Amino acid sequence: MIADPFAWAYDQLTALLLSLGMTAVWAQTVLRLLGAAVLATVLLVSTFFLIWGERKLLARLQDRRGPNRVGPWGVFQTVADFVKLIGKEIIVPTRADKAVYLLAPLLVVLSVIGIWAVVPLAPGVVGTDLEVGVLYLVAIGAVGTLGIMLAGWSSNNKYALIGAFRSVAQLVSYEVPMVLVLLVPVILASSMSLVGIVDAQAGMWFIVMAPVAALVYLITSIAENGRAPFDLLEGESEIVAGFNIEYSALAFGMFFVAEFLHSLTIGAVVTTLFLGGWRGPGAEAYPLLGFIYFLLKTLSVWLVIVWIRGTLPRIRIDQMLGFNWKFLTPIALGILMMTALVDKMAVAAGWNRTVVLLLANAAAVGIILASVQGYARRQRRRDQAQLAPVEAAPAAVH
Amino acid sequence: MIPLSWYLALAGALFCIGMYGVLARRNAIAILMGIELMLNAVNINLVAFWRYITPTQMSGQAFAIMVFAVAASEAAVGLALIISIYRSRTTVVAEEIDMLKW
Amino acid sequence: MLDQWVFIAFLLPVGLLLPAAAIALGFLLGPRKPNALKGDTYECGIETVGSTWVQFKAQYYVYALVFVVFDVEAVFLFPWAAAYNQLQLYMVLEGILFVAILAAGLIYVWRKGSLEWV
Amino acid sequence: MEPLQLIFLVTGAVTLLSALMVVVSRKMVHAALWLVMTLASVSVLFVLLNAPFLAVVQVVIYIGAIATLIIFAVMLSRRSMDDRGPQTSHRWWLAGLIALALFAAIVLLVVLHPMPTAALPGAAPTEALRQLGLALVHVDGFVLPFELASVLLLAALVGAIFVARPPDADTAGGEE
Repeated sequence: MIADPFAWAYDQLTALLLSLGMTAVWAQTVLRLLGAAVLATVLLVSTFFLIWGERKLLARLQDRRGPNRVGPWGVFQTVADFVKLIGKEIIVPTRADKAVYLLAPLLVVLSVIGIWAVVPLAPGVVGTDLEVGVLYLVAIGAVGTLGIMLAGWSSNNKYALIGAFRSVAQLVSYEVPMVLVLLVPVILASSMSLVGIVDAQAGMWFIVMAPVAALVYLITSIAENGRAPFDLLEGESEIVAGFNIEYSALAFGMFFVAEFLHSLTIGAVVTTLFLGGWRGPGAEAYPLLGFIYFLLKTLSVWLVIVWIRGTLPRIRIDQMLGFNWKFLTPIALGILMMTALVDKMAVAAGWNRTVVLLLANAAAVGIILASVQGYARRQRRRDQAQLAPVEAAPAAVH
Repeated sequence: MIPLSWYLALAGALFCIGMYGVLARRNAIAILMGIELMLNAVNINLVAFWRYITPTQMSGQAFAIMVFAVAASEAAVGLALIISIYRSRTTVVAEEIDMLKW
Repeated sequence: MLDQWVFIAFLLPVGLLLPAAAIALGFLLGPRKPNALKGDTYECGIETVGSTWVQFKAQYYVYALVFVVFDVEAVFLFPWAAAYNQLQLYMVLEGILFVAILAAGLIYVWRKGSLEWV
Repeated sequence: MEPLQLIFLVTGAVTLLSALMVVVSRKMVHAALWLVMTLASVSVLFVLLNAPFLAVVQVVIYIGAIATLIIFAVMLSRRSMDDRGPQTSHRWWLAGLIALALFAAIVLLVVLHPMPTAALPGAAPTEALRQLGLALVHVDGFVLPFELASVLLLAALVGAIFVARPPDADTAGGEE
């Protein structure tokens, strides 16, 4: 029971339902409904602590104390914020498209919660082992893009619409390298099911076999989440919060919840695809241990995401688009072709896949760095050629 | 089980609704949406026939994928044309776009 | 086979209902005193001038176009990748050719200058 | 009635009702949203038909890409068609008549032809996905259409970019 509390709870509940006179099929269906409700609720409630944790971490990165009044170490700060938000008025602008305006935050939350349906939490514990799981992740992400677009459009506000346009340009652009590098773990595992991908990492985590793909995936996910340094779709100082400017109280709170839960969700997906999911010593024998491994890995990735947020400044829109189309997309295309070719040749020649792929990735990193260096050198030369006449003149007085 | 005829009737109805949209709407973007409905009806048919007649061969699914490709290209080029016409004529009403050259 | 979709069929409505319940709670418990000024479009304290439908750069649209084509092509590669361990070398090369055609598209758009933010 | 049939009927009803809303909605963004609803329920139909790959592809391509593009175009061209004025051409009744006649013909055809009432057993979904992947690149399969699709999309990209490129200096002075 201690080793495998999930199976134990499942058996107990099934027995209970069967004793109530249900057929086996109905008992299973009821348990699935229960599981879905519990999963969604736990996720939403966990946001309280995620937001607190993120604020605390950011504060430490900025040499502040962060929330420290409500409860020990300010743990219940977000609960207090939630209570405050309940007491606020949900303003629906007169000229807004009311139905669409209220639908948009729901879609955004749905797109985050929906991802967890296919993420394996522990050995044998998964919402559903979908054979097209990886594409399901992409599909459910599209719903979130739609929600943000509708929020911006239905508010009938210029800032909101500019934010929506920026978000479409960004979310849609970064989806291209994301989908391309998602193909890499699928190739390595020869499976699109997330359970299959975790199983294929029994020998070696995919981050060792495809470090570049893992990094590109992490970067594009942060951009899809619209977080610093990619938070220009809600740049407070430029377009006063962007697509969600007209939202107030709990309607705004839903966007907030979705954004913060999304960063944990990215951690879970990266863990599943590249860090071996729940795998770790002794995880197969003790599913609870597997769940703890999964949680630790997920929180580590989440920590990195928060760290990046606390470190990097916001980038400009031209930099954001250029970085995606002229840097990440070519890398994703190259890495995809390289992985497909090298892996097949390594298997055919009977070499060690891990070593060969790692070496190929190292070579790819070398090529990328060399081309970036060359680009920077050319750019510097061009800048100097333009600056030369200016430097001859006396320096401007500030 | 669901009889094949149900799927076919549904796809037929969807096709006809899409066709009505194409024939009756004035807005060029709405006409495009009607075309997307018709393509979807075709896809339902393809997949339904695949499932009921030849589930061991992949032709039904492969053709459905080709329809997806065609639908995407059609939307990309069609909407680009509409945007381009809108930029020079400030209209998206199909009836008003009646000159071959402007 | 349909079995595996049951959980998703449950989770998605729950994922819609929970935030809907939260917003409904906000409507129930929060104050409700609408007035003309409050319902007006927010614009940093000044009055809104003109329609919301100011002209937007068609540049945004170009990115959406490129995205559609790339997204569709990438999705087609998924069944190929899922069958990877059963593929022979020439089949892998066909997939790579597919990606190469995609890369040619990217190079075209790049050269054309459509990726520049103007 | 079996539960599966019930699910089919509900999905079918949602599909047709939202499709109807697509062609009668006055507001273009609402029409686009109803289109999203139709596309989503068609993907449920694909799940019922045991084609999970097509179901998710339907969502990724249609809702993620095409519907986004359509909503985008609606937003960009919004000023000209302020959703006022007639949305249908003056001979909309003729269009309706043609559509109804075609539907009657299809129903007649479906009723007259003997149809299988139960699906044949297919491969397990994971196997079916593998088979599809193999068929797409196998010489005896669909390798030519597969590569052609790529070329078609490339052509569409080149054409669309050419058409949609913001007018440069050569056309800037031409308007108004």
